[in-house]
This record gives sequence, C-alpha cells and structure tokens, in this order.
Amino acid sequence: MKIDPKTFVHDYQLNICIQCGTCTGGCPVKFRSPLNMRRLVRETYLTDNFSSLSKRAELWACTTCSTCSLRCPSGVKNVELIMGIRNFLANKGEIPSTIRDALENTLLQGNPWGRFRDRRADWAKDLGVKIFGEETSETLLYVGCAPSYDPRVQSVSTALVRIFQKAGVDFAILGKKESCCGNEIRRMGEQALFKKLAKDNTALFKKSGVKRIITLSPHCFNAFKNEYPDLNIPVQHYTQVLADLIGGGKLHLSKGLGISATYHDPCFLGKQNKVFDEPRKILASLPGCDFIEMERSRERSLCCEGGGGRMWAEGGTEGKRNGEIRIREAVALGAKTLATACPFCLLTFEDSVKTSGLAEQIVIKDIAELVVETMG
Amino acid sequence: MKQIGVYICHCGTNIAATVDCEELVRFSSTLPGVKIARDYRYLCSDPGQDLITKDIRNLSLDRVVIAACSPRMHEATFRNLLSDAGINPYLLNIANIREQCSWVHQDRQKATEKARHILRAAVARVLGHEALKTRKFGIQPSTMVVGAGIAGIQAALNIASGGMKVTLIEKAPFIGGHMAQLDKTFPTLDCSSCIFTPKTVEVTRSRQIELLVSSEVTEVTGFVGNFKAKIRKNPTYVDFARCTGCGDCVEACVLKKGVPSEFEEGMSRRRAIYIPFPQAVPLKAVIDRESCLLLSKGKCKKTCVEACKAGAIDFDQKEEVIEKEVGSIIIATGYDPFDPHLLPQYGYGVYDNIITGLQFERLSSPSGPNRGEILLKDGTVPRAIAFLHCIGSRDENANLHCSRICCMASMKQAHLAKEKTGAEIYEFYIDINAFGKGYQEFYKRVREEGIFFIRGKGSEIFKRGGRLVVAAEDTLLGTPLEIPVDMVVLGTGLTARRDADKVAQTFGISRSADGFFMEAHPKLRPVATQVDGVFLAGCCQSPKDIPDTVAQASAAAAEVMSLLAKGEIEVEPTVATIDPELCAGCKLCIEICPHSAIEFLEAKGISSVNEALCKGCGACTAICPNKAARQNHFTHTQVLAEVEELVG
Amino acid sequence: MNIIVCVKRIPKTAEADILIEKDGKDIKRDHLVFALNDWDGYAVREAVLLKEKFEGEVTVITIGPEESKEVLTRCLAMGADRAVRIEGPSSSDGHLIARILAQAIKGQSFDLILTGVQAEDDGWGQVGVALAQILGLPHASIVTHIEIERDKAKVRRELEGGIEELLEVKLPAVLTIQTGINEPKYVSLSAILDAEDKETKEVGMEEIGFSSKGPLDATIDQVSFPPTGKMAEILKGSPEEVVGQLTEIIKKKKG
Amino acid sequence: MNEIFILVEHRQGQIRDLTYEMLGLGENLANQQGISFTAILLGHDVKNFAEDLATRVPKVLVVEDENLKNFNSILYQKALSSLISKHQPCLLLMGHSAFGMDLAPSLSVEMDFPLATDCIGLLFEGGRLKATRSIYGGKVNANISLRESKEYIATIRPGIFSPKMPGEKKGGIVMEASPLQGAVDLKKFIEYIEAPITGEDITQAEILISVGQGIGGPEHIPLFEELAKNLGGTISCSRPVVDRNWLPKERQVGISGKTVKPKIYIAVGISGAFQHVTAMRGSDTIIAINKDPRAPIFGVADYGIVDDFQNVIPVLKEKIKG
Repeated sequence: MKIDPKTFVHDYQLNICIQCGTCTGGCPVKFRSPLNMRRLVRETYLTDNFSSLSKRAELWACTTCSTCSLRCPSGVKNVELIMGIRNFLANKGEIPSTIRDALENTLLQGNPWGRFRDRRADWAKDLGVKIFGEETSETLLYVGCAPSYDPRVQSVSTALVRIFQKAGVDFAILGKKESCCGNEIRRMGEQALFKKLAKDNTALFKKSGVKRIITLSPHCFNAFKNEYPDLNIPVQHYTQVLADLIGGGKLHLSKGLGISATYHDPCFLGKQNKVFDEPRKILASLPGCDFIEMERSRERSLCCEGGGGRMWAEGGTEGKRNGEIRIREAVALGAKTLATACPFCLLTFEDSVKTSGLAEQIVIKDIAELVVETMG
Repeated sequence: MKQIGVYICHCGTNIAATVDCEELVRFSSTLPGVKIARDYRYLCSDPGQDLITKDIRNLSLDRVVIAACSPRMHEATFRNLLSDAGINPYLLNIANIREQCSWVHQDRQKATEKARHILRAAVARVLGHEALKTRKFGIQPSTMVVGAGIAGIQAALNIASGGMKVTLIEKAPFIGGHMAQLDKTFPTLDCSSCIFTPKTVEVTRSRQIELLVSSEVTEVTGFVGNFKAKIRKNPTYVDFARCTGCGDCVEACVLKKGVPSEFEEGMSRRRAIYIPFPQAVPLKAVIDRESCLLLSKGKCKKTCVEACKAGAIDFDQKEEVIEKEVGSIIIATGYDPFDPHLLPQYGYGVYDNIITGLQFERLSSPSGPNRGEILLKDGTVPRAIAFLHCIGSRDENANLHCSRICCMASMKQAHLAKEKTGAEIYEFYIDINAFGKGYQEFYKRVREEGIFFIRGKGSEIFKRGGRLVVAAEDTLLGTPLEIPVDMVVLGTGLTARRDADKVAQTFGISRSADGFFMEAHPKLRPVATQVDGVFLAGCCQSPKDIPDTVAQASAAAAEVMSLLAKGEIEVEPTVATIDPELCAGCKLCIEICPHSAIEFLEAKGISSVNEALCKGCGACTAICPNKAARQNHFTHTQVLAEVEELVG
Repeated sequence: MNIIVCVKRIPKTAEADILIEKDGKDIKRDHLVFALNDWDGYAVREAVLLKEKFEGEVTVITIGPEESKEVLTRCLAMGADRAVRIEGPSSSDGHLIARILAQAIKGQSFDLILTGVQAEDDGWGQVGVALAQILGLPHASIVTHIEIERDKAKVRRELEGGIEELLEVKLPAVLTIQTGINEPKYVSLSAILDAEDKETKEVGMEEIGFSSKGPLDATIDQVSFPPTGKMAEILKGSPEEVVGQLTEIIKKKKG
Repeated sequence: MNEIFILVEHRQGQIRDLTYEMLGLGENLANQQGISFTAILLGHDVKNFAEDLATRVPKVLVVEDENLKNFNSILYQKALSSLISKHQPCLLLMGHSAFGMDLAPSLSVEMDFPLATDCIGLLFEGGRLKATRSIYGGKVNANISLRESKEYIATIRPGIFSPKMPGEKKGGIVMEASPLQGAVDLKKFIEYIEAPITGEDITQAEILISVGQGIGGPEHIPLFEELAKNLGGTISCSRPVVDRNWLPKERQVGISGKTVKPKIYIAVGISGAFQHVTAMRGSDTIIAINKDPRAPIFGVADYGIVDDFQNVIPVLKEKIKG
C-alpha cells in the first residue's frame, strides 16, 4: 500500500486552514519541540519536497492529545495529518528505531514492549479472575498492554479486579489471548497493523460472546469506541463503571483516606471522549478525600505527554516535561495525591515525581487504587 | 389551431456556449403548434422583448415559450410582455435551459440534446395552458413590528412618521434591545444612549405607535394585507397606568441578595421587583415571576405593595391575549450573544475577570455597575487586558459565520480600556474586518494608540501565579506565546436567537444554515421574506452593525409603506379548486393543507377551498384520491403532457 | 550485483518462559513466537542496500517447513527480489545445512552470499563459513562493513576488544554479517501484506539433487537449565531506602 | 588416541587470554584420556610466544612464516590441515572468537571432522566427544554428542575455563616447516582499525555507569551522564546500545568491546548476556539495576535492585549530589 502525500491536502482538509494558530497556541509541546502545527499544515499544503519535510524529528513530538484538532475553527484534521505522515514514514520503513521496536514487538508479541505473550495475564494469576475460553461472561474487562505488564500499572489492574469482585460485577478477561488494542499503533503511523489488530480483536470479542467491554486505559477505550469499524459492542471506561457502582450503592466505601487529592484529566478520556464527570464523582465520594480541582482541568487539561507513541519515541523534545509541570501545579495546589485514570499518565507522572525531586510531597495514584484503599 | 412562438435566448454565452441555439430553433420549428421559432442574444433586453411583441402582433401568436433562464428570474418580465401585447400572461411557458442545462453541463452535444427535451416538454405543456385571472384583495393599512431594538424602533418610527399605524411588540419589559446596553459606538465613539434615547422616547410619544412590552406573538394567520396575529401579553404584576417609576418598591423588596441583572449582563444584581435601568422606556417597575418570593414560593411579606404609594402592584394580573389585524409585519427580533461557556477552553465562568464584549460594555458604561470605571472583580485596576477575537464566530465548533461587528467592537473596547486604565492591551485576532465607513481609519488610530495586535487566535486561558494567561501563537513570527493578563474580554459573536426556530414557525418564514432568518433573495430582496408581507430588519437576518441595521430597518419600513400605499394586492391565480362533483368528502385535503385554506361544507358533505388563503402549494391535488382537487396552471393534463415529453 | 542471502526462522526466547520438552532434548516451542533471525535481518538489509547501490537481484533462501515461508515474506517486504524455500528440517547441524544450501546455490550466478554470523537460537555460528568451504569460495565472518571495489570486497571484521580488522576478499565470496552493520528499516505490515502476493519458490531436497544423508555431526542428548550460581544481594525497600543502602555501598567500595 | 592440539591465538604481539584458558581445558582433557596436549603456534617472529607457551605445555609446535604474521583463515587453514594430516591429533581446540569462528567451520568441512562450537564444557566419553553448549541466549544448556570420529574440532567460549599457569617443567619447542607458498589472493589482511577514543577511556575508569537497551531510549542518556558526573565516574554501555547509535562504540563493554575492571560497576537495564558479563566480571563490586528479577545479570552482580531504573536513578543522582 503506497501513501500519496498529494492526497493529504484533501484527506486532512489542509486547504481550509486559515492559519489562525489556535492549534499551535494550545499545543502541549509547543515550548518543548520545534513542532508548529499551524506551520506544518501550511508547509504540507505547499511543499514540493514532502520527503524532506517528513524527516523532521519533531513530527514524533506530537502526543496526539488532539487539543489542536478539537479546537481548530476550520476543522483541519491536524492530528490525522501527523498520523498520516507517520504512516507514510512507516510504510517507507523510515521511523525511529524505538518506534520500530514497538511496532515490531506488537506484531510479534501483541504488545509494544515485546513482553512475552503468554505472560500477559500473569498479574491475575492468584486473583480468581475468570478467563474467556475457560469460563464465560458477557462483560469483558479489557486490560491493555501497560496494565498487563508494567509492575506499576499492574497494581491498577489488581485494584480494579478487587473492586469488581466486591461489587459483584460478573466479568472475565481474555488472558493470554488479549492483544494490543492498537490505539497507539495507529498513532505511531502503522495504520495497517492497527487495522489487523482491530479486525482480529473484534473477531475475538465476538467469538467470546462479549456483550460489553470495560477498559482500564482511556487509549483502549478510545480505539474501541471511535476507531474500530465493526465492533458494535458498547464500551465503557472503568471510571464510568465505578461511578455507576458507587452511585448505585453497590460499593461500600468505608475507610477514610485522609488525603487531599487532585485529578489530572487524561486526554483520551477527557478532551477526546468527554468523560469528565465520572472520575470526579468517584473522587468526591471517597471518604476522607478532600478533592481539589486543578487550574488546568477538563478541556484545558495539560497533556502529560504519554500518548501518541511518546512512550516509545525518543527525544524530539527538550526542557521541562509537562509531567513535571503538572506535578508542580498539583503540589502548589496543596494536593498530597495526584489521581489520574490512565496508565500512561500514571507512568509519566511517576517518572516526573522522581525527576522533579517531589516524591516526598506528592504521590501518584490511579483512581482505582484509591477506591480499593477505601474498601477497608 | 394554436399558434405558438418559441424564443431561444443565448444569454450572451451563458447558454450559447454550451447549447446549440440554432439547432434548437430548427428543432422547435418541427414541433406541433409552433408557428415561429427564433433565437436572440438577450431576450430580456428591450430589443429582445420588442422582437417577441412584434411577432405576437404580426403573426397572431396566442402562446409563447421562452427557452432561457430560470422562471424565478424572468417569468414576471415575460408575463408582463404578454399582457402588454394583448394575450393572457398565463399562456407563457419558460423552458429553463440555463440553470438546468447549460450551466450544469460541459458536453455541447449532450447539453443540446437535453435542451431539446426540455423545449419539447415546454411546448407540449403550453398547449394545455389556460387563461387565468389574478385575484385582488384589500389591505389593512397597519403594521406589526416584532422586536423593539434599534431595528424595530427605527422601522416603527419611519412607518409612523408616514402616518400609518404600527403595533410595536417587545418581549422584554423595556425597549432598546442590545443598543441600550452599549457604552460608546464605533468608529465615531458616540455615546450610545445619547443617540438612542431620543428614539426610544419618540416611540412612547408617537400616536401612531402602540407599544406592547412583555409581549410575544403566538400565532399569525391570514396573508399579505390581511394578517391576523395573536399576541400574548405577559403579566408584569405592576399596573403601568399607575406606576410612576419612583423605585420605592425596589428598595422595599425583601430579596436583598437579588439575582443577576439581565440588562447588566450579570455584572450586577437586581431585586425581584425592579426597574431594568434608569433610562428604561417605559420607566416602570416590573416583577419577575421566577425570583419573586410570593409568586414562586407563595410566601412574602409583600413589602413592595406597602411601599407603592400609587397602588400599582397587582399580583392578580393575568396573562392577556390580544388579537390584531395588520397588513404587514416586520420581524426585528435581534440576536443572542454567543455563550462562551460552549467553548470551555476560554475558562469563562471558571475564572473571574474573563468577560464577554457585552459585559465589557456594561463595565465601561457610565450608567453601568462601576459607573464607567474598568475595574477587576476585586476593585483594582487591570495592568494588562487581552481582547480575543472570533469567540464563537468563524468556528466549526460554534458558528461558522463571521459576526462582522466584533473586530470593530473589540477595537473600540480596547481603545476605551486603554484610555481609562492605561493598561497594556493585546488584541488577539485572525483577520481584522474593518469594512465600514471610517472603520479602517479607526483601526489605524487604535494601532497608533499603542495597542498590541497579535495575529493569532487565542487558544486557551488558564491561571498561573494568580494571573490569567492567554495561550496563542504569534503566527507572523511563528512563536507560541503565553501572555499573562488581568482581564480577558472575549469578542463573542452574534448568534440567532435561541427561540428563532419557534419565531420562524409562527411567521411561516425559513432560516438559513447559520440559523438567522432567511431573506427572499440574498442580493436583490434582502429585506423581504418568502412570505409576502413579512419583512426583516436588523440582526435577526444576519449580524450587522448599527448603521446597517438602521438602513435595513428603514428599507423594511419603505417596503411596508409601498405595499400598504397600494390599498390592494394582486394574488396569483394558481390556486386549487375542488370539483364538487368529484369530491367524496374524505377530508384528506383538509388534513394536509399547510395554510388551513380548505374547509368542509357540512351541508354538502364536501370540501371547499378558500381561494384567499390558498397559496397554491398543490398538496391537496396530490393527496386527493378522486382527483377532485385541481390546481390552476398545474392541472394533471398540463403536468402529464410535460412529463411525457420529458421522459419520452 | 546478485546476492544470495541465507536466512533462518527462529523462536524468540529472550522474553519468553522456557520449558523443556518431556524427552529433555529441546525446549517447548508451541507457545513461542517465531521470527527472522536477527543477524539474518541485518544480512538481508545489507544485501538490499548493496543492490540499491549496484543494481542486481537479491535472492533469499531458507531451509525449513511450511511456516518458514513467513520469514521469506518478510525478506521480500524488506526488498529481496526472489525467495526460495527448501523443504527440509530446521536442523541445528551446521554441516548438513551448509551442504543442502551449497547444493541449492551451486550453478546459480551470484557475486555475494550473505548469512548472519549465527542464529539466535542455537548459536553455532558455522553455516556461512562452512558453506564457503563447500562452494570453494573465500569468506569473511563477523563483518561490520562492506565496500565493493569491482571484483573485490573490502570488509571490516569485528574482533574482540573493540578492534576491527580490514580485509580484502575476492568476489564471489561468502560474508557472515554482524548486527549493527546497518540501520534496520521498519518493515510495515502493508509491505508484508504486499509481499505475500509475491511468489516464493518451494523446492524439495530431491529437486535440488540433495540425497546424501549420512549421520549427523551433532545430536542433542539433553537440555537443561544452567545451574544458578551465587545471586546478588537484592536491596529491598522504597526507592529512597534502596538508594540509601546503595549510596552507603558506593561510598564504602569507592574507598 | 593421539594428542590434543590447541591453536594459539595471538594478535598484535600478544597471546590472547583465551589461549591459556584453552590450554587449561586441553590439559584436563588430556589428563583424563592419558594423552598429551600440544600448543600450535602459527605466526611470524613468535619465538617469545613459544618460550612463554613452553612453560605451560609439554610441547609447542611452531610454524614460522611471514605470511602468518596476522591471522588469515585461508593461510591458517592450510598450515593447520598440513599439521593435522601429519600428527593426526584426536582434538583441535580453538577459541570461539573472531579467529576461531572464521576458521573452524571451513577447516572442519575440509577435513570432514565433526565440529562443536562455542563450547562451555567438553569431555570424551567412550572415544566420542561430548560438549556442553549454552543456547537460546544462555537460557538453556545443551549436552551434545558428536558423531564418532577419530578427530574432532571444538571452539571454546572465552571466560569459562581456568587458564593454564606457567609451570616448573619446560616443554619442547618443535619447529615445523611452513607448508605455505607465499601469500594468497583470495583474502588479504590489510590493517587493524581501532576506534579512536574521543571521550574518557572506559578501561581506565574507577566507576562505570553502564547502560543497556533496557533504558528504553537515548533520551535517558543525559540522566546517566549526570549521574556519572556526580559519582565521578564514566558512562559505558552494552552492545545493543551501540548498535542503536545511542552511544559510540568506544563506550561498549563486552567481548567485542572493551574489557573493564573498575572498582564499581553499575549495570542499568542490562540483562547480562555472556558477551557482556565476560568483559566486566573482573570489576571489584558489581551493582545491577533491572526491572526483570530473572535477568542473568543478577547472577554476577554483588548487589541488585529489582526496579525500574526511573524509580531509582533520579533519586540516586540527587542523593549523590547532596
């Protein structure tokens, strides 16, 4: 499959750009990389040397948070353009080595880290979780790659299982058969691999008799909800499910936390999919949790830089990471806990807490972890 | 023997470039009943029309087919020609070979072939045309103007000064609309109330104008010259005849914390009984149902009643329905400012000191909450202010249209802010729209005053270190910026009224894609609507500044007066009739008629069309199972003859 | 310049859990993913780079069962022009493999044969050099750089201790390619899907005229997990505590 | 059963350590079989090598030829095949090194001897050679049997066997006539290339912070450079890091890179392949930081931290600074 950059103008509506700069102005990496979305649109529109344009390292700085596209007054598909250029590069094989590894790993092992396929459900070994194939359920808890393999995020997976079990939610996981959702794969430019994952996963879900999907990661949530062409199975992010469970009195939260917490909106949950209220509802309902709102919240949340393949991309940015800025904002607010609901946010913040030397002052928690703590 | 003349128009090259006109002439000559066929460069020109007139006379033609542009363009022109030449104008048929043929095709041969079909059908149809007579009706010499902002007031005053009756209806308890809220007006910096108050006062003085405030039109029936309107007058719980506007009741109102004042755009609060603003016309107190403790909760000490020496307060006041018969209607319902809550990235409603343009006007107005001082919420003077253009305008996520006035309004406000506070001022803009008289000069002046113009749309506003930060890109430098300021004024656009759809339904008019009311023709009939006798003025049609609004209002008034001056109107004879012999009385036509023009004659057990109400839409003829309903000029025979030739 | 590259499909074990078959003669393979041997990937890429420079054709050859076709497809997606699969055992016996390959290659016209230095799985590192000997060609192993000068190749070989040697080898020759010789290119799934449409030649042993099947040089008697030696003292606690202990150790050992 | 041959590996005027290790292994095997072992020294002007070797083996066979000055597999093969034909040893040992790997397979084909490469254990059992090899990236050891043969060749993994130390007895030095007739055209040695050291010399460093592929990407390199600076150490790395151009070749610790013996070696995100371990196990204190508790590096380290480096290094960096 050849990608023809000449079609980009039409495909991504580059010709209707009025060069207002709304995209660049709101870009979370505008000070951290030479990426200038407005100029990129213009240059792609005018260029007669696309291949040189496509070689710029800053194209990998984009986190695909979609702030630019969501705010664009003209409907230019900026983020799709970035993905289109990356797709062009991927098809030519000219992508950074770390991205290459992530994509090859996904094709081979079903996860971008290249961790062993069979070890995907190891985290759930002693939790008494049903696994499709061995047992059945109508509800799939789709775990995702980071929550399956990363020790830090595994604790979120475990927490969620405990909560569901306590609340009597009937669910099962796919175990070793689960594969990457492809959300980040598409954003790293591998459209064909994304399509394959979407097709294979859809077939697997249907074969397993799944009637409802709950995801841990907003990234998987986004892929299933918006980008899987033939899924037709309702998808929820776990915060939506927990908010319902708490609202419906299905969860007894008794143990006081004694914390002041703030919440960081993950881009793929908030901005892009408008799930703003449920996480806040959960936090507000936790006993002994004093919820403080951040200055930059909801649609104005500052991207943590974990998305769009940035977990695997090298460099392209300089200066203080947004993760650190976020941590500092939270500390300045007087929050002792920074809560989020996304594995990538969790990981980038955990990094930033250490690099900023603020580990004494604030802890990073996923909402599911906080909920489990209050269950006593 | 019928004698048809066929005329093919070249329309310069509009038609001739794509359609072989000579071939059409040759072809037409072979069609049955055609006596003569000719082509000409511009048939609508004087020599073109002469050519046809002469033929009619010399060759005794009794029917004419014009193959040219759309009938919407020139049907009236050629009907007049037929009339003048002595034959019934309805014996004309227009074959549209421009919009439906030459303009939409490129292949000359195929286009010519299609034109032949169109022409053949037109000739077949005209053979069945019947002579019809137009109908005439009398006209009520009065007008209803809906909305009493600057547009409605201007139109009402113009008509009244012409000596005709006007009923001016305003939903709010006072007149003046948005212009009454403004501080100064661009580019001349006239004080808005100084130039506007005389007009509002004149409204109350005029004997020709009946002013109904707190009123809404709920139903309109009838047709041009003979509209019947139902108007609901909402209770104000104050007898205006007695109220002196002294304000004692307001002081007495127990709702001390008040509710946000609509007139002050929420920048200050009012009580449940209130006088909207000191210059309000009429200067009467009104009670707001929602906030009045007695009316909403049924419990109050009624201190206002005690305080009113005139005994004007009347909690028993009920809603009233007034019926009016008018000859014409002007709709001047104005606009709603864009609600910036819809674009959460601007932090409106999250942070203090982020205000809309209209809120700034109140802030800057000497009669406003700060008596004209531009201060932050904490009472201090801002050191830096940002003005953001295009908030809610030119935006796929809000409104696609340009609101036209915001660039100028924003620059005017920037000027005022600079003058009053000396703050650093930033204008974040995409393009500067300085299109009016003296506007570009004003733009230059403001630049000279030292205001920073940043070419880049504000992307978001957040708070850092206690100050507001505007994030944007200086697109001319290609540099992202984050500029700390103390106040942000959002140049909010103009949108159609929230209830525009309801209003459009009430008056039977339509709306364009932007939500504003649609004019009859965007260039040639910008004041009229598709409903005869209903006209538009001001921002209800599209965003405009005060001079344009006043001009359109005057134009609407002129249209009304020329209509009313005629005393009677002619109505197209293309109405439906129901053949009493064929009607089975099934009433399907009555159900479907959108104009309620068909009644059921109980005695005879059949339906009958009221020709005065019939608009000739044809719905009844289509639904009638017995073919009893028949529409003049669109009879089954005429239409079928045309269709047969088209598909044949 | 026509180049033949010999490749192998191997199981990826770096991240995997290793289990030993009941008979104790090999590891279990069912649950493993298979891929193109890393070294061979570099060899194919190098061949394609040389082809782009000097024109010609790149032919990839593998010996193995049906499944081996997938690595050939990958090579085609990488830019190889032709692919040949010899139906046969994915044996570890280097001499046998070298003899089969030699038989298949004999009589073909080529300027260069490339193989990986070794295979990721059994790491014998002998096929390339053995093949050269059978075909009577000069060879160079562990090659990290190739420059073609008419009928000669100037190659660098990686030696121990961060040193390389520069050699001149007459063409045609066999070179075994070391990792890092080039920058691998990403092979997109769409390129692989496109390559699936390209033909892979499949031949049996008899077709290439290979018959002699003497005793294998080497047979596996038993595989086992290596004995675990002394283990490091694992520092435990929160990162801060761990770093605390670590700093003490560093201070002490620094002297 | 005849003697065991051990091919002496030397380069740039030095006998390589692996030679002594093979001599140690050769002696053991010879003792078990009750046979002798002989060092085969091919080279030019290698008298001093012969003297050295003679202190460790009963016999040194020397072929002096100026064409054997530098390693060339074709010439070595010729010299060796002629010696083998003459002496018919039961086993020829070579290093599993750049030389042995270039030579053993072709020689074994020429002579039709069974070959075992990269051996970490060797023994004769009933006249048949059995070898232990480390396969699947070191995850499994395989015991293999070679087919019955009078003569075998095996290449030996460096760093496994104890070197043979000089003894009291002095072996004999036997000069063999060179079977070579001049140089060959097919393959010519031109020169050694050593990457110039542009930064600090890692072999001289007292403290090394060594990074592997596990650090994820080159964007983390500055963090380690800072840590190294705070510690007064130097940054080094494993092979994949060089293959990916995250750091220059001169920083590579490993068989194909530098062998290092610092006071403190901190390995971060390095799994511990033998090629790496062999080149750093001489360090006084080894500290390993790795996410994977099963990483082989913990088998050689003195202290280990099982955690993501990102949880540890930034804290360490600050702590050391303060």
